[in-house]
Formats: sequence, structure tokens, C-alpha cells
Amino acid sequence: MIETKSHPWIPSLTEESVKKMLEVIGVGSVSELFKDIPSEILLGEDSWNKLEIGLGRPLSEIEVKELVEEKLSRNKVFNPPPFMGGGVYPHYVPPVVRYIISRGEFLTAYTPYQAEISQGLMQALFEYQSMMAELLEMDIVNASMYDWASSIAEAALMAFRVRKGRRKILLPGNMNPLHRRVVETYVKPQGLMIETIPFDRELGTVDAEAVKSMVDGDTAAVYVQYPNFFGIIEDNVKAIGEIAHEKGALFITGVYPVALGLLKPPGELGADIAVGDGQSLGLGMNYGGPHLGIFAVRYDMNLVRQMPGRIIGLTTTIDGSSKAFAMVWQAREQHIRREKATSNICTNEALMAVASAVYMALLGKTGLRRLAELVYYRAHYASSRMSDIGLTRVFKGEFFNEFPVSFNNIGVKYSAVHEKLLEHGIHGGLYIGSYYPELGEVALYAFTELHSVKAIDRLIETLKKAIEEVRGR
Amino acid sequence: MIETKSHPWIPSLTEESVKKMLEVIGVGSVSELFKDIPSEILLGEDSWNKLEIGLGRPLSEIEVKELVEEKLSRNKVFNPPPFMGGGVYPHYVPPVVRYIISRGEFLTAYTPYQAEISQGLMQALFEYQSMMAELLEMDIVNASMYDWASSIAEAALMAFRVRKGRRKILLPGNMNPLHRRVVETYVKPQGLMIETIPFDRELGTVDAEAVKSMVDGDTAAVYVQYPNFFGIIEDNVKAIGEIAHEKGALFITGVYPVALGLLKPPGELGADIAVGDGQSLGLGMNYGGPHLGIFAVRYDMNLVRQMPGRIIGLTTTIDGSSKAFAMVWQAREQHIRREKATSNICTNEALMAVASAVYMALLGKTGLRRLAELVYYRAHYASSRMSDIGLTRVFKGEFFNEFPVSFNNIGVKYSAVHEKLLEHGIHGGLYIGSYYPELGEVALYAFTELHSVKAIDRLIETLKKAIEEVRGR
Amino acid sequence: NREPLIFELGGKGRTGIAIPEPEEEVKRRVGRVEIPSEMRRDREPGLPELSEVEVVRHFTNLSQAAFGVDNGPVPLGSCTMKYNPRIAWEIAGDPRITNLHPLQDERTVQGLLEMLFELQKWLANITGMDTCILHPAAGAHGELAGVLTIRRYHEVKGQIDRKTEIVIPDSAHGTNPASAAMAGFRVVEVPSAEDGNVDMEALKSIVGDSTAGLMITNPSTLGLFEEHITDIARLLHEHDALLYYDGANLNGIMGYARPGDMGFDIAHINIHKTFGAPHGGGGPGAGPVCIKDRVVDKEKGVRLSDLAPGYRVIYDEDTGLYRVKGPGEHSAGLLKAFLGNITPLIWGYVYILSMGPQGLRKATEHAVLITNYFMKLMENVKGYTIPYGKGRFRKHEVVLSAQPMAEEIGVTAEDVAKGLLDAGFYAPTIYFPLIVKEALMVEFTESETPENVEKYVERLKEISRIAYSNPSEPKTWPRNTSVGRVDVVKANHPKHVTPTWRIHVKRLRGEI
Amino acid sequence: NREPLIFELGGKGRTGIAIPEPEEEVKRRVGRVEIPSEMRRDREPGLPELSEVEVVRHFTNLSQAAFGVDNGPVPLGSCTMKYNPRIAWEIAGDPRITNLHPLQDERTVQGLLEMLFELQKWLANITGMDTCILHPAAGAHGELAGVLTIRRYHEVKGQIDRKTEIVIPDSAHGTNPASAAMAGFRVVEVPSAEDGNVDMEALKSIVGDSTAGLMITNPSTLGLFEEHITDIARLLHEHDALLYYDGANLNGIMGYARPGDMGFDIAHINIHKTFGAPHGGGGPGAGPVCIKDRVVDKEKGVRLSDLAPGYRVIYDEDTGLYRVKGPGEHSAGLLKAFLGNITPLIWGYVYILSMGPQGLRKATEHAVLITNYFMKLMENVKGYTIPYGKGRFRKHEVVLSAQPMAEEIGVTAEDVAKGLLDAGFYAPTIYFPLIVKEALMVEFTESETPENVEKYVERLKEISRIAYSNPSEPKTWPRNTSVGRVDVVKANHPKHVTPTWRIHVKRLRGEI
Repeated sequence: MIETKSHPWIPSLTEESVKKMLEVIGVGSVSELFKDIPSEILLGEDSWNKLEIGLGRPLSEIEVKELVEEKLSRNKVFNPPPFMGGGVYPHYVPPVVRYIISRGEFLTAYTPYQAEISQGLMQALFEYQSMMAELLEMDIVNASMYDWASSIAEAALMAFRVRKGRRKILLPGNMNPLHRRVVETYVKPQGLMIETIPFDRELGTVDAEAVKSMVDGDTAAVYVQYPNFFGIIEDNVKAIGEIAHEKGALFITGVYPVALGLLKPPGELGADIAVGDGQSLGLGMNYGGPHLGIFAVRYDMNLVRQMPGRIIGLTTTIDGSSKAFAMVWQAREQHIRREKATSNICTNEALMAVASAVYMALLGKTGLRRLAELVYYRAHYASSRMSDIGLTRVFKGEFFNEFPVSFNNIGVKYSAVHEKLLEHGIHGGLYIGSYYPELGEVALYAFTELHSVKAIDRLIETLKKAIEEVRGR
Repeated sequence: MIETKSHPWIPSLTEESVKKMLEVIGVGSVSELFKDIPSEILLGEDSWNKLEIGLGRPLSEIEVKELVEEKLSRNKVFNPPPFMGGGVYPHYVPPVVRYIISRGEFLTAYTPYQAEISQGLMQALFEYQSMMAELLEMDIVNASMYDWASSIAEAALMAFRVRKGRRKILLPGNMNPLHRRVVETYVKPQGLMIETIPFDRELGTVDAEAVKSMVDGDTAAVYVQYPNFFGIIEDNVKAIGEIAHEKGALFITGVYPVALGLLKPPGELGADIAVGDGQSLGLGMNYGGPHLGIFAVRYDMNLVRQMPGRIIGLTTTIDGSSKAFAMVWQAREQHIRREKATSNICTNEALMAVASAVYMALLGKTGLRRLAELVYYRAHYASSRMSDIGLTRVFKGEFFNEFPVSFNNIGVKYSAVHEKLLEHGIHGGLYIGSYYPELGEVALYAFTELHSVKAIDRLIETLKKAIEEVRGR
Repeated sequence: NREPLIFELGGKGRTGIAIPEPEEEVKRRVGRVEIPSEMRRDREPGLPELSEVEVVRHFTNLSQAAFGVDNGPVPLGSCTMKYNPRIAWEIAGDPRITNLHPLQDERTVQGLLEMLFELQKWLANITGMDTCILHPAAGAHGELAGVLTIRRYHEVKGQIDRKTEIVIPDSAHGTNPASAAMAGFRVVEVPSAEDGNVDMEALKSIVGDSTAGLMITNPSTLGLFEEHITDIARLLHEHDALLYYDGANLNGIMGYARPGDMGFDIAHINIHKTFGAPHGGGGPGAGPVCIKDRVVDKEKGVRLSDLAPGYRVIYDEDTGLYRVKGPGEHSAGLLKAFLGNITPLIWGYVYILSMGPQGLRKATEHAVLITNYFMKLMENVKGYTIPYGKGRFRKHEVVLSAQPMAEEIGVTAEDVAKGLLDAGFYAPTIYFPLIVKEALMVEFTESETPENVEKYVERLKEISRIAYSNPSEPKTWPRNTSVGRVDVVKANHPKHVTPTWRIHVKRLRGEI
Repeated sequence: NREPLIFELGGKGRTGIAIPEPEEEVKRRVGRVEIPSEMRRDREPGLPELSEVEVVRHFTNLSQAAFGVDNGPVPLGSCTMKYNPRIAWEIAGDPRITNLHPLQDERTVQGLLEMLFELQKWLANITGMDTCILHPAAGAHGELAGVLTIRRYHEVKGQIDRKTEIVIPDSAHGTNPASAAMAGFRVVEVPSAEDGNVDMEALKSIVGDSTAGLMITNPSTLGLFEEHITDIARLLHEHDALLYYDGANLNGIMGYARPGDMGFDIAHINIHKTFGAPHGGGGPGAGPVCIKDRVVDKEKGVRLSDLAPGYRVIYDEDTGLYRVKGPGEHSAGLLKAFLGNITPLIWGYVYILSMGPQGLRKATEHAVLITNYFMKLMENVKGYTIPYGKGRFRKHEVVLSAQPMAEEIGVTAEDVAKGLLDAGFYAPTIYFPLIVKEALMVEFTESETPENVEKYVERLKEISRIAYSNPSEPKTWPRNTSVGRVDVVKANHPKHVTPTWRIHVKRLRGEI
């Protein structure tokens, strides 16, 4: 229990300060300041204090630490990290990133509405936009959205504004199913429709022929994810974009940015809007958030005018003596345009954008390729090792770092294997049978630079043992 | 394995940079720059690379983290922390402290030889000196020594300089035995002598009568530690100081600064020099270092001139327009005075002094008393609970936070009890039978604010169980 | 601003992080990298090349040209820029949170789920609601969750075709109408009365059959408690419309009044405002939504909270485990892929745990105390007025107007803002709420010291004195910041607008 | 410097950390606090009273008025201000290191002890020595350990009464003579020759029966490799004197030559220089001492390393455990209470582990490369000379002299230093080594970029141009720092000297 005669986070909570302020204001007690609250809804101190809020009393840091430590001890950090992706990947986060975003000047700043005193923050955000633009080879990147899923959703809404009157968007069946659900949530209230593009059951890639038949004059946009949810490198992205464009639809691509070390950027594939998640670029997995929604467009004012989110631009001071940064195209945003804004987004993921900027700066020109190659090799090594023990990939398409593994042919439930792996301290892949019941007992395994050869070898051995144990039952 | 074509910590390690620099210098290869090293001692690259240095190859951060993680997993952080002191105490370190000393401007700075560009660091050190001076009620505090032990040693050497010609220093038998060893190391090469003041076997306090008989005209200084190694609050500190002063000897006191929340500061007890360790004021235990040697003197130029260590002073700019900070009394130091310096100390524990300044600033005027009271209460609660299970204190003197517990009367070896405690995940007190064989099976138990009532109760139960288990054998 | 752009730094071939080569055994087994040729990137991305030390220096220097609560007062109205306690920074940054995969086995994240479960409960008690959902990533995201829930309410009741309007006061945050529009509603604005309350007569004339709901913040953006709130709730409910609480200003009444008790059906909370999580220069935030346990369809057993989007953390009595439950069949769905923005949620958890109900109430009291202290000190200062709610106390914030100065000598709210920057303060929110001309919206929060408030007042007075003696001087402000006044017009001019380095280069090359 | 002193901040009754009240049950059991009355503190210490946010702001603002490697080049000669890799910061700050009690059961700290054991071995291999001790807290502390070992050597051999002198070159660091004196030796200085080597003739005339040892750094503080080092070693050993290596300049030869191979008996290492640990504004450091396995007393089996002070980490084959061994009977004893300064030692461990032998050698190469690049660019710049070792390459550092400028126009090395500060550089070490007048001792290390070196050269040239065209201008420098030139004379004047706030207050009150 700590006293409340003074408190480290409330400097004016001292007898002296309260007395002085009350005197100046001219009231006898603090409660007078609340007298305009109708008595039927005014809470008494006692009834408030009795509510279950925290432990019902103020705690010292020492008590908080002790209490929280016990809880944290019930979270398991796997080492090696889970062999699991599905849109979130256990990548290495350099301590430099953590250090920079812990600096109070960035951490405790508000949205830089006052440009002159926020130049460092604005420059960092501008550099995020600029470096991300280079990764994507897109011209304009906003200062962030919430996550990949909401970026697609906003891209869809944007497409409907740009292609006013069209009422349909095409989403592939092999996109991340959680992303799909978010798009539905955003799109439905507008009375708009989603159609699903089938994928090739053998290769795992989008059925380009189907796209051709589905795109029409009512299609506002076509979306493709690469690598797709199955980790497969869609090889016909550009072609699909061309099909979309032929019918006047916008082309939206979603990317796992690490893959861009080896794969063509959206800008080269004809994307009008590119989205993705910056989580893999220097952020922790954070149990799903905060992550970083990437949102980029071509430099076409018809697109830019409908783009959601904050954008920092390079300019000069009024006297021209120095470069300077300012928010640009603010008239799109809710604080100016209100119900006619391009989105309601206000607070975004700025600090994560800074983190990602630091990470991209560390990687540099060649780092991304090197990282992508390492990840590629590790995943392909794992795939090869898996086939040694009879585990095969579900799809034949070329993959990047992630692939569904079938447990159908060896006749075990994946949940039983998962259980055994856990017992041996390993967290295996993601069971995707719930999303794709037709695939049966299939788990999506993912690999990153944090999965060393030793770790992969251990996984294989443990998988083998686990399968034997399950069969033995 | 990582390439060495470029390296994140060596920016000029690129083909382009090397080529340019070699050209400007006018040599064909880097090795030419080493040609003045006689060939018989010049190491070939291959023989160097074969030496066991690290893993014999450069590692990436990812590999380093993985490797070190395994090692760290073999260190045990006890929760509750060890019930152990002996000069180092598991106190709470506020995250604010860690945050501030992680800021690169402080962390990566050098000794502030260039005042104008180092004002922030100097002010922080000045504030350390000043706040520590208030705790101690001493006028002058230096910017730090290595640790408590070396502070006593330097204080002893200083006393011999101040009282030139005297050849003896008195150290109490109940001071920290490790400190004693350090003093010996520093003092002996000067051909000086140490005599030991006996302590009262019942109370555990310094025998003041003995001091009276031991101090003479050859005594340069008398040292007293409070609370002493047995945690006992020496109640005759002032009297001993007066005895020392009567014979013209300096009076040196050593303190555990947290105790100064309840105990009179050295300045009020007549100390000429006050020493101690700042570890308890915002530093981790760090397996014994870095800690923070406190060193303070009265404002008497006879003392100041002989004082070791760096001191920052408040002054102004030359034009008088602003307050400013500068190093003062540098002529005492090794970089000016060389072999005639008051000490060889150069690099000290500056960052730890800043940490401790932040901690003292957080505590404020009343925090130290509150902390000391809490620690006092917890320790006395533990002592009382211990007597419930038949464990008694060895000395009768009033104690602060630490006390030796006797296992003699219950007829068990402490090492066996310790073993059992460990099995139950508890780290008990420090066995001091090796320092004081005459005390028998005695362990020094210490308590801080991190030992909650729950933790103490758990200790008591576990002690009880452990003793039973040991006896049961 | 002397720090170069990162693209102007570094040197060819440098790197800031060593990525290991694939192991020989791996290469041997795998062979060459096989990327379909039409998908293989054939040039490296145009990133700069810096060593680690250069990256650290660059961003360290940039940070020094930024300003947060750690640097001094940031009294941005409606933004609730509190101190962000470092104990929460330490806990939220623990690897046992940051290294968890959102899809990893629930049994391996029980500690985290327990914290989130408790947070849901605490927030429900704080707001007087029944159920809280931690899903939304920010306040506006929470608003969207809320209005989508209102939409679902009318859909389930089969009256969505009729219920097409959301009513919003003219003093509202811009996100309110924008969120309503995203949920497919038409926005109808209701004016404020001179006393700062909603104009009840106007409201009565607006609310009707087509009203789906009303979004309102209380206290309002003027810092004034809406005195007719229970009447408003009654009026709305009479028309089967739902009442939505914008929680941006919760810091003005927490512990004194609860949205649930006022009659609100849905409320969002800004963890990064009221509960001490940092703003991070514009996010991440967390905007939980709390909902009344109101029956929507008795037969089907559908309750209002079933309609809200997002995941819930539930406790399964049978197994003794906490679980993450996805949106059910009646739910509006998902607003983002995973549970929520965990980092700020944990900050909030630690803040509430540390404060307890007593501390939260004290926080509100001191936020209100310091606001009224400030307002009192600003009474009758030449050049400024304090419009609306004359004679009324403010809650968490107060809106000044620089209209006299603007009209008399042409010195605007923006000029005043720049003058504050020069004195080491962040400026207030300006030109908002829209109903106040030359608005200066000031919110100190309980984190600010009285002496900083006094200094701020002194500076506002000084600005007025300077302005009236030399009206052109304020146009030269700021002078003490890293750059002088920024050319925002140029920044937006079609010939100059430069949102990325890529565009900059293209402009230089004449490609644009 | 606008940031007030902390004593000028805060307000009565505030606190920055909530210390809990003792529990009721505890108070009940214990009763009142019983402190002997003559020992009870009767007034609170005169600390300031600040809330947490005020403390954070204060020290954040102070940090912004400090300058480290993270802010820009800090080319302080002989200080080896490298970049401090953040990976080491993360590891050294891990609670599984910072929360360990030095006296806790060795079985519970095996991971740490293994790291330290490995570090001992690696350092031995790097220096070409047999045993390393991690005990000393800094370079000077390591020197003391070394000279105490020399003392013990002569004591054990019964010749300490005769062996009273330590020989030290005139270019040595001040710590060398100071350490020798602390170990009870008389210091004899040997001059440097014009080529930068020790004057061998002089040395031969000095070394004799009373010579206990010689302390030398190689490369010297002039950045020059001592070409006669093996002769020197032979000479010393002929007189049964030991050779001590000051490791401050190891960064100039690491991977190319080892003190052990040169004939040194004892060497210290600065982890916070050569191995990337941060300086922290003046510490903590770590100064391990490495020693040859030289037999001292064959009969008793005493070796040189047995004489060194401090703890050793050993591996116990029987139990498979690492253990901490205290100083044995022949040891000089302890220099501080516990094993060593663990935090910087772990930085060093991580640095060496990351670099491997290849990386360490590359580091040396680039430190040397950039030094010679700089020297070349500074050749024939008006106002500066490069004394000693004409035509010789430098190793890790180079010493310029501003003597021409000083003599011709009165612009001193200090003025040059201040002029560098204005350009965003930390100044070089000045007026050292003592054998160079108006010395500017520059060490960039391998962490610096060539372009920063070029900018530094440009600034040195600019300073010279300005100085020669207007010799009074440099006296007004620095101008761009947080304060103008500091009044050091006043700072030290008996009437003004103010080493603490306490003295400041006493002066104000007329008590001093």
C-alpha cells in the first residue's frame, strides 16, 4: 500500500499545491469543480473505490513489478521461436531499433502538428516513407496504417472512391484469411461486394484465367498477395494486374516485405496500391500488435487525393534558409474534412514506422537481399529435411519462406503432433485446417533467420519423434 | 559466419574506402603501415586467426544472441532475491534510472575534458556530488571512486598524506572483511601499518575503550563502519571520532547510504572523510560491479588538497552570461601531477554516479527515510519470525537491515541448510564462519524493500523445513 | 535542421547489420535460389548504405529535434499528453510479451491473457459498462468499432434501412463524423448552446425515426460537462437510437461519473491518453470499446456486445484457461488481424494497476484542478477570451480564443502557438473545436506542475504584450526551434510537393 | 545552459518514487523503530523534491547537453572512443547479469562465470600472455595491479629493498607514474628520441640494479611503434626488472603484434577502449591484467601470475563447475571487493565474440588506415606541424602540434579545440603528450567514417585560415555549444570554488 498524500505521477498532489490552486480558483474543495455533474450520476468516492479496478488500491512500483513478474513467468518464449508465420514472423530485432524508439523524444511525442518543434520526428517519418517507397518502388507511402489487414481494407474503400460507381472487389482465395475478414468488415457497410478468385489446387497460385473471367466494368479493384498465404511466390502477378487494368480496375498488391529482397517490387508489377506489414522489418511480434500497415500508391493525383493516412513532405522554411518538413495533403484527413475524409484514421503506428525506418537503414541496399536469401535457404533446407521424414508440401508452386505441410498421408492428426512438439519445447506450424477444411491435416510452417540449422535439425528430429509417439498410441 | 567484405562497426571496411585511403597515403596495401614492427614479433594473419579468440570467426548478432542466451539461461535470478548483503544489497532499481543511463549522450561520452560541449554531463555529476553531500552532510564529494573498499583504501592513503609522518591506521574488527583486504593491499607498499580495533562480542559494536588505548601520535586515522559488517548500528561513532581527533588522527566513517534515512550522517558525527558504496542507490548488484565508491571530505583545504578523484565545480562562462561547470582542483590529479598525484585514478564510475543522482532525485527529501524505515521494519519482522523457529541473532546490539543468525544452538551445519534452501529455490544468507571461525555456524541475513512479507514468510517456512530435513538425515 | 537526410549519408558498400551467409550444408542441400524469372528482383532497392554507428547518430540527432512529454509541457487539448511511466515501458518491452506470436498455443500465453482479461474487467468498471473489447488500434478505430456495432444493432433489428443518421455535436472531434461515414451513416450536426451544452431544442428537432445513434464526448471538447446528458440519453433511447461515448475526454471525469451511468450504450477509451501509454509521435494507440449488456434479440439471445467486432479474452472455467474468442456470428467482424495493440494495452494495465481507483480519481481531480487554475490565471488577459460556458468550471481542458488579438492586430492563434514553442513549450491544439474562432485548446493533465502552468501563462501574457506593441514580430516566430517557420504552402504546392525521396530525385531529374 | 540545477526544481512534498508503507502486520509485530538516540537522524537530508516526470525531463535535458560517440566523432587521442555496439548494451543489461549477487552460490551463476572464464582466455591469446585477471576496474587500476605484481616479484625474490625504481618514458600517460608511486616506487623518466622511439642510450644509462621495472605503451602516445621493444625487453630482463605494457594503445597493433611476444611480463587492457565498452562519461571501465607464466620461485612453485592481485575464474575439472578463486598467499591481495566490473567486461566479451580474430585485426587495420589518411591530409597545413617520427607511419593515433599558430599569432591548441566543438566535433586530447608543445592528439578509431575525417580536416584548415586572418576570433569560441567558454580560473578560485550545492548555499549565506 502506498500513501496518496503525494504521488510520483501527479506533481500537484501535495497539500501546498492543492491549497494554492483552490485559493486562486476560489473554491473550498476540489469536489466543487464537479458540481455540474447531475447528482444521479455523480459517483461517491466510496462506491468508486470499491469497484474492481486494479487491486482496489494504489501500488508501488515494487509491488507492481512483483505481481507482473509472476504473470510474465506464465508466458513462454520459445527458443527457437515458433516455426510459425501466417502474416507474423519471428524476425531478429536489432537492439539499435529498440534503443532508438525508447528515446523519450520520439516515444512521448504527439503527432507532429507543430512542425517547427517536431522536425526530427517528421524527418524520421519522411525517411520511413522514402525508404519504404524504395523497397516497394512506389512513389508515395503514407506514415502508416494499423496493420496489413486494415491497409487492404482501406485500399478497397479507396478503390471504390477512385472508381466511383463500381461495386465489386476481387480477393483471392489464397490470401491471408484474417485479412479477408477485415476487408469484409470495412466494405460491407458501404453495400459493396467481395468476390473470391479461386486458386490452383496443385500449384497454390491464383488462377489467372479465373481472374480474366471475373473482372468486369463493375470491378473497382483486384487484390493479389505475394507470397500468398501458402508462402507460394505468385508468378503471374503482373499478368493479373494487366487484366485488372484492361477493365479499368485498380490493382492492389499485398507483400511480405522481406520477400522483396528477392521478389520484384509492386511498383514493377503494375500495382496502383501496395500494402503489407512492416512487422518483419524491425518490430517484435508483440502478440499481434502493434504492427505496421504499409500503404503506398503511384504518383497519380487521382489516387493521391483518395489516399488515407498522414503524409509528411519535404519543403523549406518560409525564408528558404533550411530544408524542413510538413504534413502534406491534410485536406484528405478527418481533422479537416470530417465526414468527407478519405478515412477516419488519426493515431496510426508512427513509432513503429520509425522503428522500421531504423531497421531499413541498418539493412541498407544489400541487406534485404541477403536477409531474403538466408530466409529462403533456411526454409528450403527445412522443406528438404521434412521430405526426408516423409512430410511433403501441399502445393507445388515455388515458395519463399513458408509452406503448408501435409500430415494426411502419414495418417496422424496435426493437433496430436503439435501436442507432442510442445512437450519437447518446440512450437510447430499453424494448423490451417480450420481455414481450409478441404486440405485436411495441414500445418503452415514458416522459417526466418532466427531458425538456425541446429534449430531446424532439432525440429525435424522432434517432428519425427512426435509422429512416432502419436502413431505408437 | 559473416563476410568481412564490410562490417557494421567498421564503416571504412569497403573496397572503395580502402582503395581511396591507400591511394592518398601512398601505399599499396594496409600491411605496409605495419612494416615498422620487427619481423620477429610480427604476427601472420593465419597464425593470428588460428588463436582461440571468440569462436575463431566473426559472428552475426543473431548468432551472438543465440549463443549468449544459452549462457544467460544458466544464471539464476532468485525471486525473492537472495537474503544476502555483506556490502551489496538487492534494492529496487527504478526503470527511470536505467532509462537515463542508457541514453547515448551519457553512455557513450568520455570524461568531460571539453567543458563547453559536456555541460549536461558535468551538471549531472555536480548534482550527484551535491545530493550525496546532502545525504552525508559533508561539504565535498568527488565524482566517484571504484567502490566502497577502494574508497577506504584511498582514504587511508590520504590520511597518511594529511598526517604526514604518522604510520598507523586503525581498522575495526567488525568492518567488512573484504574491505579490510583492499585497504591492506593499498597501504602495505607504503610501509604503513594497520591495527585492528576489537569489537564487543556481546553487542557486536566497536570497543570504544580499546580505541582510546590504541590511538596515539603515530595514528593517522581511525575508521568506523556503520551499520557495521554485522548490521549493528554502532552507537558510539561520535565518541570514537572525538577520541581520534584528540590525538590528531583523522576520523573516517563508512556508511551504507540507505541507513542514512534513519541514522545520523557522517557530517554530524565528526567525520573528516566519509566513504561508502552507492550500489544501494539505484544500481544493480551486477555480480559485484560496477558499483560506486563514495568519497567525501569536510571543506578544509588541508583535506581537499590531498583528496583523490575528479571533482566538478559550479562556475560561470568567461563572459559571466551563464552558469557553467568545470573540473576543479585538477592539479591533484594524475594527468597533471603524475607521480605526485593524490591518486592514480582516472576512469572512475561516472555513469554509476549519474544513476545514483537520478535515484536520489527520485527519492527526494523524504524518500530515503521512508525507504530506510521499510527496510528496517522488514528486517526486524524477519528477525522476529526467525526467533519463532528458534533462530537467534548472534549480537545484542540494535541492528538496521542485516544480522548474523546462529545455527550453533540448533546443531546443524549452515552449508546443509543452505543446500536445502537452494533446492526450494531460495538463496539464504551469507555464511561468515570463514571470516569469523570463532562464531561457528553463522550466516548473515539481509533484507531490503524487495523482500516482501510474503517472501519473508516463505523464507521462514522454508528455513524451518530445511532445518528439519537436515536434522532428519 | 542540420541533420542530412539519410539518403545523403553513408558510403558505398557499408552495412549496419551483418546478415550471416547461409551455411554451406544448407546451400549444398538446397542448391541455387529459384525464383520464377518474371518475379525475380533484378536491382537492389535504393536504400542508403550506412554503418551501425551512422544509423545511431542519425536517429539520435533526429530525436533531439523532436519534443515530447519527456522534454517539457505538451498541453495539447483533447490529446491528454500525460507522463508515460517508465515502469510500464519496462514491462511492455519485456521479451515475454514482445516475442509472443499471436497464433501460438493459448496455453503458452496465459500470463498475458490474464492481464488482458483483467484489463477488460477494469475498463468495464471504470466506464460503467458490461463488456470491453481490446481490439481497436486507436481511438478512431474504436469509434469505427462502435458505430459498426450500432449498425449491426439496427441490422439485427431489421431497421437499418430506416436508421441512416448519426447525430454529432458541432464541437466533436473530426474522427466522429469520419467514423460514422465509414460505417455507412449520414452525419447530422447538432449545434452547441452558449453554455457549452448541446442545444437541446435543436437536438429534439433533429432526433427522429431515422436517427441510428448519437456520438458525443463528455466532457465536451470545450472541457465542459454536458449537463443534459441523461435527458439526451432518454431522448435517443425513446427513438431506439444508441448513444456512443467518445472517450477522448474521459480524463476529466474518471472516478466522478461513468458513461454507463449516464446512459451511454457504447464507449471507447484511449489507452494512450487516459491511461498513460505514450503517443509515440502518432501511435501506436489502443482504443478499447466497452458496451452495455443490452438485449437486442431476446429470442436468439443476442446482446449488444455480441455485435461488436474483434476478439474477446474469456476465462474458461472448465479448463481453468484464458482463451481468445474470435468474433461470433452476429459480430461486425474484425478490424485488424489480431487481438489488439498489446504494447499500449500493457502500459494501460500497468497504469491502472499502479493507480488503483484512488489514484485514478486523484488523477482526474488534479487534471481538473490544474485546468481551472490555468483558466483563472488567464481571465481578463488582453487579447484572449474564454468563450462558452461563462462562469462554469472546466474539466480536463479549456479553450481560449485569440480572436481579439486576431481581429485587432492580426496576430492569430497560430502565431501564439509559435510564440509558445520559442519558450520551450509545445503549443496547444489550435483552430479546434471549430465552433471557437482562433481557438487555443489547452489540456495540461495531472502530470503538469503548477509552476509550468504559471510559466505558460506568463508566456501567453508576454506574447500578448509583444503582439500589441509590435504586431509584426509574432510573424517571425518561432526562432528557438531547430528550423524557422515552415513553408506549408510550398509543401503542398503541386510543383513542389515531395512526399518521398524518390519523388525528390524524380523532380531533380525532371521526370516529374 | 538553460536547465536549472535540480535543487531549483520541484516543490514541497513531491516525490519521484512511491515507497510503500510497512505492512500493518509488520508494524504490529515489530513496534516502533528503535534507533539509539545519539544515532538517530533528526532532520531529513536536503534533497530536492521532484515528481517522476520532472526527474525524467531534467536528466533528458541534461543529456542533450552532453556529447558522446552517439552524437558524432570523439577523436580523443589515447582514449579509443569506438562505437559501443547496442547488442552488447542489451546483453550486459540483461537481468540475468545485473541481478546477480556477487556472493551468491557459484552453481547459480555458471553461465556468467563461463563467459568470464572464456574472456580471460581470449584476452590471454590476444595479448600473448598466459593468465588474465579481470579484477581491476579501470586502466589505472590495472596499472596498479601490475606494479603491485612487480613489487611482489621483488619481494618474493628478497630484493625489494634494492629494486626501488620504475622507469617510464616521458611520453607516458600520467597514470603510469601515479600508479608506480602508489605501489611505493620511485619514478625515473626516460626521454624519447626524435624518431619517437625511446632514447636507447638514455635508457641504458638509467636501467640498473635499482630498476624494478619499466612501464611503457606500445604504440606510444605519439602513435608510433617502439621499434626497439625487443632490445628494451632484453635490457630490462638482464637487470631482473620486469616489463609492463600499458594497454591503452592496443588498438594500434591488435592482431599484428602481441605484448607477450615483444617480451612484456605484464600487460593491462582497457576493455572500455579496445573492446568497445562505453566510457559512460568517465566510467565504469574494466582493466584486466594479463601476465606471463614466469617462474618466480621454483622451489615453492611460485609463478608471476600467483603474485597478481584479485580473483580468478577457474574451471574445476572434478565437478565440471566454474569457480571464483580468491587471491592466494603470494598475491598482492584485493584491489576492490569483488571480481571485477562485470558490465564492461560483458561488453568486451560480446565485442570479441562478434569480431573473432579476423574482425579484431580488421579493426586495427582500419584504425591505423584512417589515422594515416588523416595525417596525410594534415601534412603541410599552415599553423600545424606533426612532430616526431618524421616519415614514419602512425598506428592508432597521431599527435599534431599547433605550436606555429601559438607562436606566430597566439592561437593555442585550446583555441583550436574550441573551434572544433563549434563544428559538431568533440575536440582531440590537448596538451598531451607533454613532450609535444600545443599538442593535439587525434585518434579516430575504426568506427569513424572517412568523410567525417575529411570534414574534420576541413575544419582544422578553416580554423587556421580564420586564425591567421583574425587571431582574436578563436578566443571567442566556442559559440555553438550550450554555453560559451567556461571560466575555469573562477571555478578554481578559492573565493568562488563551488564543488557542491551545499557549498553554494553556504557561500550565499556568508558561512564560507
